[in-house]
Order: sequence, then structure tokens, then C-alpha cells
Amino acid sequence: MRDFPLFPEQASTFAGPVDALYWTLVGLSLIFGGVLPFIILYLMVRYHRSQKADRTNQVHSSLPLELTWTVIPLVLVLAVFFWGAFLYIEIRNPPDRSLEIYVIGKQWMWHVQHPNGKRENNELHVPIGQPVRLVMTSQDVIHSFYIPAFRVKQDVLPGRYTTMWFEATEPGEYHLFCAEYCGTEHSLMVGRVVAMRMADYERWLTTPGEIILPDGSTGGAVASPLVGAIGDPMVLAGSQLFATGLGCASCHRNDGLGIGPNLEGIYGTEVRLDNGELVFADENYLRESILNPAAKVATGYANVMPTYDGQVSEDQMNQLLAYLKSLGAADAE
Amino acid sequence: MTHKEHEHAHAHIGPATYYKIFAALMVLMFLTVGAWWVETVVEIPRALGVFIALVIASTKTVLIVLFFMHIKVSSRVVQLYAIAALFGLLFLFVITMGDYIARGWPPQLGPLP
Amino acid sequence: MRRGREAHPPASRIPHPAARILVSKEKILATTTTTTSPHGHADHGHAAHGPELQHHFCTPAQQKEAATLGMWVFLVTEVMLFGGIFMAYAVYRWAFPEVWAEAAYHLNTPLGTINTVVLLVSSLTVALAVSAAEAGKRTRVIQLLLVTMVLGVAFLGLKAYEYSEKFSHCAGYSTPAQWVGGGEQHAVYECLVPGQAFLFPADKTTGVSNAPTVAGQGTPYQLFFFLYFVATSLHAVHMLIGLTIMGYLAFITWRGVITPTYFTPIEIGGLYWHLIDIVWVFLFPLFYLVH
Amino acid sequence: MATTALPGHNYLQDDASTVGAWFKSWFLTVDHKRIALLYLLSINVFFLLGGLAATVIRVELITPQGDLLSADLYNRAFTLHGIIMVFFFLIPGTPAVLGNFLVPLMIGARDMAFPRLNLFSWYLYMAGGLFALTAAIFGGVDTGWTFYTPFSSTYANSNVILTIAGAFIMGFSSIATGVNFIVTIHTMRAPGMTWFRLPLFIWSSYATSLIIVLATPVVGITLLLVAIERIWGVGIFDPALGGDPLLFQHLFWFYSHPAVYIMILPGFGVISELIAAFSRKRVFGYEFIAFSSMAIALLGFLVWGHHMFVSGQSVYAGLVFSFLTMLVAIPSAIKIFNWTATLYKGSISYRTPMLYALGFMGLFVIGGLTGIFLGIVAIDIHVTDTYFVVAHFHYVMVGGAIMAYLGGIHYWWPKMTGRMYSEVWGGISALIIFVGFNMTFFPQFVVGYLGMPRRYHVYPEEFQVLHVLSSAGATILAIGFIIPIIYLTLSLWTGKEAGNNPWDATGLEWQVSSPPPTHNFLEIPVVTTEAYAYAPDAAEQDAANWRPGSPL
Ligand code: HEA
Ligand code: HEA
Ligand code: HEC
Ligand code: CUA
Ligand SMILES: [Cu+2]
Repeated sequence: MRDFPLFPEQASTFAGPVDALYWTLVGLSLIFGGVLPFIILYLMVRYHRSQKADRTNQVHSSLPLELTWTVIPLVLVLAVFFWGAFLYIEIRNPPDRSLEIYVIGKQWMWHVQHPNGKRENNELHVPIGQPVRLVMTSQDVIHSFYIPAFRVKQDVLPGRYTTMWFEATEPGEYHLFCAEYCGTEHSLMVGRVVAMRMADYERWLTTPGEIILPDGSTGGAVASPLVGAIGDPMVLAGSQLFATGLGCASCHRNDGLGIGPNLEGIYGTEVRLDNGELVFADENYLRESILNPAAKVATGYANVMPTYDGQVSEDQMNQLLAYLKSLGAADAE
Repeated sequence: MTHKEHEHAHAHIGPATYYKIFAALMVLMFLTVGAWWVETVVEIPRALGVFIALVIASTKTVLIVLFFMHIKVSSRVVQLYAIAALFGLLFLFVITMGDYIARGWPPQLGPLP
Repeated sequence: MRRGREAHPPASRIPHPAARILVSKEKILATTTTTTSPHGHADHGHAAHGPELQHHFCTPAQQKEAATLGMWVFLVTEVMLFGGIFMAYAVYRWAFPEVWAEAAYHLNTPLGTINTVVLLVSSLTVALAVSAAEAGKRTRVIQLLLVTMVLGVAFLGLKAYEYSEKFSHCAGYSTPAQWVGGGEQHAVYECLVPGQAFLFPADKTTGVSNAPTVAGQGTPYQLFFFLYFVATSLHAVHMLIGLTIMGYLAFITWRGVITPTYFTPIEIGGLYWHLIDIVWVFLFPLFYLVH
Repeated sequence: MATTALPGHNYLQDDASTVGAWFKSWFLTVDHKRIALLYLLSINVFFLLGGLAATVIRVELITPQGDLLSADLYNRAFTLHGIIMVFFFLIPGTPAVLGNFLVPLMIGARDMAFPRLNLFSWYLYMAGGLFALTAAIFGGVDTGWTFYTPFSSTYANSNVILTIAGAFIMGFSSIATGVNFIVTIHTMRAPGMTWFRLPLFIWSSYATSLIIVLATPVVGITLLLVAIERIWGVGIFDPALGGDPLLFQHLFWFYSHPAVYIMILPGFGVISELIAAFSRKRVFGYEFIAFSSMAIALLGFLVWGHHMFVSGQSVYAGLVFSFLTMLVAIPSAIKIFNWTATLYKGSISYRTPMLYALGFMGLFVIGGLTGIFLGIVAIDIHVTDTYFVVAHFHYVMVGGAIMAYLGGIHYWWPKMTGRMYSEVWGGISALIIFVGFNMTFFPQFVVGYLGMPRRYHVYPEEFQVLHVLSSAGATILAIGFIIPIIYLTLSLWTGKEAGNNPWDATGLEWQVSSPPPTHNFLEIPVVTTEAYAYAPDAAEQDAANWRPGSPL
């Protein structure tokens, strides 16, 4: 009970704007919530039955009055609505050059993997001054990734990806909470977010830490070489899965001669399906194409790809995605 | 008002009307099955097929509600409540489907993530 | 709003010591006056009108309007109840149109069509029963209600057959009879009942030769059959309730409760039956007639 | 009950000579007033149970460690608290108790349109309650009152099905009440009782019933689907089965957002009655208050997605829901302003019901305004699923709905029982509740904005001060709730006779004896004036007649 704050720290680019809107609302509320009670109190005292006051000429209805107190609140709420709406759109639109970090929620821990393969549990290290985009999914029930100091929160759903972005501004350690009720140890599904300078972050990325296995458990005290401890770089792991582990490459050849389409550069493009529709190839589309290929068949190809449902873990799925995306990035350069 | 309003016996829907409505219902039913039959042979856009089926079903409903269920000759309040359900469903469907179409579940998320 | 203020009520009469109408102590205006309504409590009995008029209503017309409106409001809730299922249906059909087309192919459309006819006829007989009741033709009412019940049972019978066929396929037999009698095995290995054993056969007609010929529980095929079973069984439960109501109506008609002046029960019972019919009118094209 | 001294021929009296006959006369009664009393008793028992769970929650939260309860027990405690308070206390609360008692009396009818359905709805309520309690006794549920899938359908290992059955059955009880109100208000009005002569309580009850009828079945079927998914492992809400968990949330909130208006609208009605009666004035802007109830009922159906801003619904949906949420606040604002204007030039007395009405105004405004905060997505992203939300809904539900419920109980108590209660104690307890309430829930806004997530029994140490404050407030609040139970119960024996119209109020219910006769009106009244037909000089007269020593 050392210190007890009354207002949360501001540690991301959103914190300022959100708090500004918040204080504006508090101010507006004081007009109604603070002044109205005093008007009521005044009227109560003034017109108490023991008070001599003028009670003649009572009015029972007045259209101008009604309109006034309909229109003024309406204008006010619409004003704050638009303010909030633009902020909201910003919160939901990650900038192009953001660092992508993969998050898996499961009862009751957070499992994080950085692009270079470094994994961590219940902790998230991020650089400051750099937009970070989290690609999140859950292995079981709905969780919610919440960093109060950054004013960001997003539910994490099983069976699909949700994303969230932020840019930390202040180095420091902040709370990380699971905000969606997810069962017995919901309140223990907490951790910390460490925001650090870019250089520190890069150093941290390459430092071996505790060994964290893909299933999220921490490994035994095995002295292991650097790479093993950090984990496989995601793209590399993904490419291994693609080439040999799962045998994708037997059909998806990059010369375009395979049974399946060439997947180079597919991420972030629009794919035409055999029923003529266009779909945007984002994480969720790629995921579905792997787990349930029959649902959306690329035009010009037969629906022969087997389902990998049950064969790839969420962790491997993330690695495959990282690999597929890297194909796109390579293409773009 | 409630006491006065219904003194007059409500207008009458008799067996003759019932038979006619029934005939219309049967025709509509064969239309809808027929349309389905035709669609197995002739390719039409999927949405159109759904649309045809739903229009026919709604027509049948309107006939049943108006005549078999006497809404045509019921009091105004009862008529209003017959429509109320429609509004309830409308709210539910339009808004929920609105979210799904904008969200694109599954799988692609649309232009905004 | 000064409306009504001028209308000072005439001084109240005090009708009964237990119900002193408070004649306002100069400050307030009494909002009521009493009438010389024939419905004073003391003489309020069942003698003045038919036994069916309940004590708290003033006129049979009022009672009838209340009953009709009540039934309709209840029907609104029924529509919303099915609305939840239709909502789920809409979402998943929108998401998986192909799956829907393939899955619907496995429902028994001819049987569904026959059932639609059966239900439409039963709606007609119910409507005619109301007419007959209005005309005071008691035996005809009973006949029509019984025909309705027979049709309802026929519907449920066909439905039960459809269900049992699906279940017997899961057990590996072609027909329910063979399942019971231990006959030959079903040619196609399929199980369309949602659950652990769910197996959706690769469909020859659509020309797709999906490598695994079956799809497991996690696929959208399962959604179709889940919705099919839930919607039709909820409908069947309503049919059962409807049958009970019809039986009850036939019984009270036989007992002579229904008269040309009092046939509200038949009317509102009929409303319920028609609603079940309407639900089916939607279920049929949405499940059996999909491409 | 010792009602011998009261006017004869009232509905409380029994001709029953044997115990069996007495039971029959109460438990098989079709009299809406007796059913209201059955509801009053049973609902208050549930409130105490819910309050007990709240007590457990607050005690646990005094320390940041989970020392009193295990995580599991804590989850079961707040789930029980939420389910009981929402489904078994507040949703049936005002409509089933006050509504049942008053609707026929206020419109000049002898009973509800369907008296037996009315009784049946009480039995359904009890059956639903029994299921929920059985579930609680056999280990409880740990899903939260929102039953989010796939947790509730697959992962929870507690008595989900029993609880769902309870909520499902209770839903039908609610529907029965709603249907009954609608039909009664449409068809049973006394001659001359036109729509614009109806008391505002009737308008709000009507709007409430409309919501009940349109929304409740949807949650019924949704919960049924969850139960099926749970029992047979087949379903449509679990992604592992190919389904979408957000569909559940859509269907659930399609009911549960309108349901919050089921809780508050009858309260609005009560407040309109109280403000008019204790200002001795016609309600200001009658039509606007009446129509705003209907507007809330309609708009309330369009905003449910504001509970799903971070759930993964589309950005467009978020914007639309946020916009509509702003609109739904306006009718509530209209009501608040009209009530304030009613006070102007009134002759106000500080009787107990009025104290509750004033408490309502202050607290509901805070609750409602923080609802606006939540309705703005950018803010909601930060505060959703934190104590900010917890504070918001306790302000509207406890500070709003319960204040109105208590105010209503105090106002019509003399009519229900024929006895007055101690106004001194009434004032004291109203004050204690007000103070305790603010102390309990105001700190939660602060701790919520700091980031304290809800449904946490272990929390970071820096939040402790605020939690201790909140728990201390809850103790005061509990005392405040227990006092009325005591003095109201005592008043049954010791209270002085109330007389027909102890508040000098208008309205048909005050024209019959207290307690009213079994069939309400020996002769159906003919209504010639509007609901709040105070003389133009009623307020003046009242103030002129005030002498030191008359009630304040
Ligand atoms: C009685 C119950 C009740 C009532 C009446 C309300 C009323 C409102 N509620 Fe609340 N709400 C709940 C019960 C209620 N709520 C519950 C139980 C939850 C949580 C459920 C859960 O997750 O467990 C919740 C959650 C909740 C959320 C979701 C939060 C989240 O989970 O992230 C939101 C978001 O928009 C919201 C908004 C509103 C709004 C805008 C109103 C409006 O109707 C309020 C309107 C009133 C006013 C605005 C005040 C009076 C007006 C004036 C004084 C005039 C001046 C006004 C202006 C200038 C605008 N509520
Ligand atoms: C009508 C609705 C209602 C009411 C009246 C209350 C009343 C109270 N609530 Fe509740 N609350 C909810 C509805 C309500 N709540 C809901 C819907 C939730 C969300 C649940 C969820 O997350 O799923 C919630 C959650 C909730 C939480 C958050 C839990 C969490 O997220 O971890 C807290 C914490 O402080 C809390 C506290 C209180 C308190 C102190 C009261 C006090 O006002 C209670 C005061 C009353 C008493 C204390 C009763 C007095 C009696 C006794 C003390 C016992 C005597 C008993 C016998 C003799 C049998 N409530
Ligand atoms: C048997 C051959 C085969 C194998 C093995 C295979 N695929 Fe495919 N894949 C296809 C075909 C054919 C298509 C195009 C039809 C379709 O969309 O279903 C396809 C489509 C895709 C698409 C969608 C591409 C687009 O243009 O829409 C992705 C992504 C994909 N596969 C990824 C993978 C991954 C990852 C693996 C390994 C885990 C894999 N595939 C294994 C045959 C295969
Ligand atoms: Cu994970 Cu709460
Ligand atoms: Cu809401």
C-alpha cells in the first residue's frame, strides 16, 4: 500500500488523446451531473412546503423548453461521438511499418513469440517509438489483451486472429491484464509489458533467456546454444514446416508449376475465388486456407488441398504465417 | 373505448374464402418446389434463388395471417402486434448481418482490421 | 396542458362502506365518479351472461378481444424464439453457401414437400373448424379438429421417419427398418447427425473429389445439420403442444362449452396452429430447397 | 397478518378457517394484489441472497491477495451475484411487484386480463429460482452472468445447464407478465381512461412489456442452444465446431441490452408518480415523458453492440452502435429535465418516498452519464471489462432502479398493507443508503479508469486503498438495506392506519380503501380527468396549510 495512484500512467501515443477526451467528458458531465443536482437541491429547498414562495401561474408543458433540452444534449453527444469516432478509427488502423509480434492466449497464460523466434510467457517486451502490431489468437476460450498504461485492449478469440497496435512512448514496466473472463485463474492471467529503447530491445531479442517450449511451458535447466534458447526464428521455422515438416512445398512450388497456387507475395493481396468473389488475403484468410481449404477455393485450382486441421498447432500456424508473409515482403523489395 | 370498439361483430371470413386461400397456398407451394426443380437445371445466381424462395414463403405467410388468422378483420391493436414481430426480427437481422458483412466472418476482415 | 381540468366531476356517491371513494379534501380533484353500472359487486354473478364470462371482464366482447390480443402477443414471442434460430441460420448460410447447397442435398425433399402439403391442409381444416364453430355445427367442429390432429400426427410421423433414417445411417444401416431388424449395411458411409461421429460424404453430384471423403465434426457441414435438427425439433415440440390444444378443444366442444356466441377458444387455438404452419412454411424452403 | 383493525372486505382478509384453506387462498390466488405480495416476498429473498454474495465479494476484495476465497469460489460468488440480481431480482422486481399490484388499480380494472397466467408466472419464477438455487447449492456456476461461449459451452465445469434452465424458465415468467400487462392495458381500461389520462407508471410498464415480449424469447433460444452445445457437444457457438462465438454475444446482448431498460423503465414510471405526488403538481411535460419511454423501448433495441466494442466485431458496426448509443441517452435526458421542471413551483415535502426519488435523480444521472463514456468507443476500449463498467451499472441499477423500487415500495406500502411505517427511520435509512452507495461505487470509477479489470479476485497492490474504501461503503450500504426490512415488517403490527389516501395523491389507486377490496372497484369507475389532476392552486394551498409540526 505504498503509493496509490488516482490516474493511470500515460505510456503510449494513445494515452494522451484518450485522456483528453476523457477529461472533456468529465467536464461535460460536471455540467449535468454536477450542476443539475444543485438545481434540484435548490428547487427542493426553495419550494419546500414550509417555504413561502410564489406558486401561481404554473406551467405544465412548454415546447421551446422541451426542444432546448433535447437539442443541446443531442448536439453535445454527437460532438463527443465524432471526436471519439476518429480516435477509434486511428486506434484500429495500424501504420504500415509496424513490428509484428505474435500472441497466443490460453488458459491461463500469455504466450508471445517475436519475429526472430524469441518466445516469452506472460511478458511482452516492446521497443518504444516504434508501432507494434500484435497478431493474436487463442487456443481455448476468449481472452482479452489489456495494457492500461497504453489504453489499448482487444479480445483474443479462438479460431481466428484479432489484431491490435500501439506505440509505446515511455520506457518502463506496465501491467498486462487478461480482461475477458476466461475461467478459474482469469485474475492470474496477468503479466507485464516492458517498454525499452530500440537498442535495448534489439539486445534483448538476441539474448538467450529462459527456455520456453512451443507449448508454453518453460523448459528444464538445459544449457543450450543461443539459437535454441531464443527459439527458432519464426520465418525459418515456418519455411522448414512448409518445405518438409508438412510438405506444403510439394504442391505450392514457387515456379507456379505445382498443383496449388504459387504463394509468393500472396499476403496482403486480393485473391479471386472460383465463385468469382475477391477476398483479401490477410492472416485470417491464410489461416482458413490451411485449416479448411475447401471453404474458399482459389480460381483455376481444384479443391484438392487436404485440411491441416488438427495437425498444426497455433504456434506452428503462426510460424507458417510468418513465413508466408516473408515471401510477400521479399517480393516487394 | 375498448368497450365500444368491438360491439360490432367483426366482418366475416367464410369457408369459401378459406378454400380459395388454400388453393392459392397450394399453388405457391408448388411454385416454390418448382422453382427449386428448375434451379437444379438452370443456373441462376444463388442470391436470386434465395430471394425467390423467401418471397414465396412470405406471400404464403401474408395469406395465412390475413385470412386464416383473421388479421384482415381484426382490431387495429391486434394488427399492430402482428406487425410488431416483423420489426423485432428486422432489428435483429439487419444489424447482426450488418456486422457480419462488414466484418467478413469468416475469414477476411475487410479493409479495416 | 390544461386539458381536462375544467371537467369537474360531479360529486361522488358513496356506494359501499368498504370502498369509500375519497372525496378529496378540497385540495385535489377526484379523478373519478362512479357510474350506475349494472356491474355492482353485490349483484355481480354469472347469471347475466354465459358462464364463460370471467368476473373481471365487463362484456364478452372485451373478454374476447383480450384473449385474441393475448394470443397474438404470445405469437410475437414465438416468432422471436424461432427468430434466434433463423438468425444463426442466416449467418452461417451467408458464410458457407456451398456447404449449405451440398448439405441440403442430403435431406429428403419429397418427404418435406409432402409434409408441407399435410400442414397446409391442416391449416385449412382448422380455419374451417372456426367457421363451423361460429355456425354452431358442433359435430362438424369435432370432426374437423380430429382431422387436424390426424394430419398433425401424420406430419410428426413423417418427420420421425426422416430423423430415424439419419440415425440409422449413423448406425450403418440404410433404413430404420433394417436398423431394427438387423438388415444389410448402408452403401455410403455417412452420419449426418451432429456429434462425435459426424461424417459428411463426399458428394458425387457436385463433382468435388475432396481427398478425404468425409468431413469431421469441426466443419461447417455440421452447422447445417445442427440447425436442421434444432429448428425442426423445436417445431415438432410446438406441434406436440398444438396437438394437445386441438385435443383439448375437441374435448370441450364435445362437452358443449363451445357455442355460436362463445367460440374464442377455437379461434385462438387455431391461431397457434397457424403459426406452427407459418414456421414450417419458412423452414421448408430454407432447409430442403437450397442450391 | 394482524389486520383486524383495518377496513373490512380487503384483499388481505381470509375467510379461510383451516390452514389448508389459508394456503389455498394464498398460493392458488388469482388476485393480482396477492400475487404481487407473493412476488414481493420471494423477490426480496432473492435480493438478500444476491446481497449476501455481494458481501462475500466485497470482503474478499479488501486485500489484494486471494486469501478468503479460492479463485474458483470467487468466480462462483460473482456469477451467483450477477445472475440472482439480474434475472431474479431486478428484471422481475418492479414490474412484478409494483406493476402487478398497481396496473389494474391504476387503470380501473378488477384484475389483470389473465389472472391465472399471472399466478402461473409466479410459479415459473419460483421454479426458475429453484433451478438457479439448486445449481448454486450443488457447487454453483462460474461463467459470469453473461455466459460467454465457448467458455460456458465447453470449458466451464460447473452447473451451467441447471443455471441456464433457471434463467430460461424465468424468461417465460417474464414473458407471461409482459403479455398480461400489454393485454390488460389495452383492453381493461375503465371507461374514460384514455391513453393520455393514464398515469406515467402505466406508460412505462407498457414500454417495459414491449421490450420483454420482443427480446426475452431470443435469449431463451440462445441459452437453449448453449445448453444443447454443452450437453451433446454439438453446436454453433464454438469455433472448434465451426461456429462463431460472437454470434452468441450478438444474440445475448440483443436481449440483455434491452433488458437493462426492463430494469430501469418501471423505475422511471415510479419516479414520475413520486415527483408529482410530493410536489403536488401535475408532471411537467407529460407527453414527453410518456413518449420518451416508448422511444427508449424502441431505440434500446438498436444499440446492443456497445457491449462488444473490443470483441472483434467490425469497425463499422462499432461506429454505428456507438452512434446509436448516443441517441438512446436523449430520451432519458428528457425525463430527467422534465422531473426537475416539475419541482419548480411545487410544494415539496421530504417524505420517505420523495427522498428516494431525489436520490434516484442524483445517482441515475451519474450512472447514465458514465454510460455515455462507455458508449464512446475510444474510451470504452480502455475501460471495458474494468471496474469503470462495474461502477456504471451499479449506479444505474442500484442507484437508479433499486432507489426507484424502494421509493415505490414506500409510497404504495400504505396502500398494500393499510399501515404507515416510521417516517423517521425511513429518512434515516434513505440517507444511509445514499451515503453508503456513493462510498461503495464511486471509488470503483477511479480504480476502473486506473485499469483494474473486473472479475479479478487478486489484484495489484496499488488498487487496495480504493477497494478498501469500497468495501467499507458496502457495509454501510448493507445496513441501509436492512433497516427498511425491519421497520416495514414491524409496521404490519405497529403501524398506524394509513387511510385511503395518506399522501393526498391523485390516481385511481388512492380512491379505493387501503388495503383495496378484493375486486378493487365495487363499481367500475368512469374517468373524467387526467392522471395528475391537481387543482391549479394545489401547491399553493398545500404550502399555505403548512404549520410547524406538520410533516416536512
Ligand atoms: C438499469 C440498467 C442500465 C441502464 C439504465 C443503463 C443505461 C445506459 N448504459 Fe449501461 N450497462 C448496464 C446497465 C444499464 N445501463 C449493465 C448491467 C452493463 C454491464 C453488463 C456486463 O457487461 O456485465 C452496462 C454496460 C454498458 C456499456 C458497455 C460497457 C462495456 O462493457 O464496455 C455501455 C456502453 O455503451 C453502456 C451504456 C449505457 C448508456 C449510454 C445508457 C443510457 O441509457 C443512459 C442514459 C442516461 C443519461 C445520459 C443520464 C441522464 C441525462 C442527463 C442528465 C442529461 C444530460 C445528458 C447528456 C448531455 C448526454 N452500458
Ligand atoms: C440489480 C443488480 C445488482 C445489485 C443490486 C448489486 C448490488 C451490489 N453489488 Fe453487484 N453486480 C451486478 C448487479 C448488482 N449488484 C452484476 C450484474 C454484476 C456482474 C456480475 C458478473 O460479472 O458476472 C455485479 C458485480 C459486482 C461486483 C464486481 C465483481 C467482479 O467483477 O469481480 C462487485 C464488487 O464490488 C459488486 C458489488 C455489489 C455490492 C457491494 C452491492 C450492494 O449494493 C449490495 C447491498 C446489499 C446487501 C449487502 C444485502 C444485505 C443483506 C445481507 C448482508 C445479508 C443478509 C442475508 C440473509 C439474512 C440471507 N457487484
Ligand atoms: C495436395 C496438394 C497441396 C498441399 C500438400 C498443400 N496445398 Fe495449399 N493449396 C493447394 C491447392 C490446389 C490450392 C488452391 C485451391 C484452394 O484454394 O483450396 C491451395 C491453396 C492454398 C492457399 C490459398 C492460396 C490462394 O491463392 O488463395 C494457401 C494459403 C495454402 N494453400 C497454403 C498451404 C500450406 C501452408 C500448406 C502446408 C501446410 C499447403 N497449402 C499444402 C494444394 C495443396
Ligand atoms: Cu484469460 Cu481472462
Ligand atoms: Cu447496454
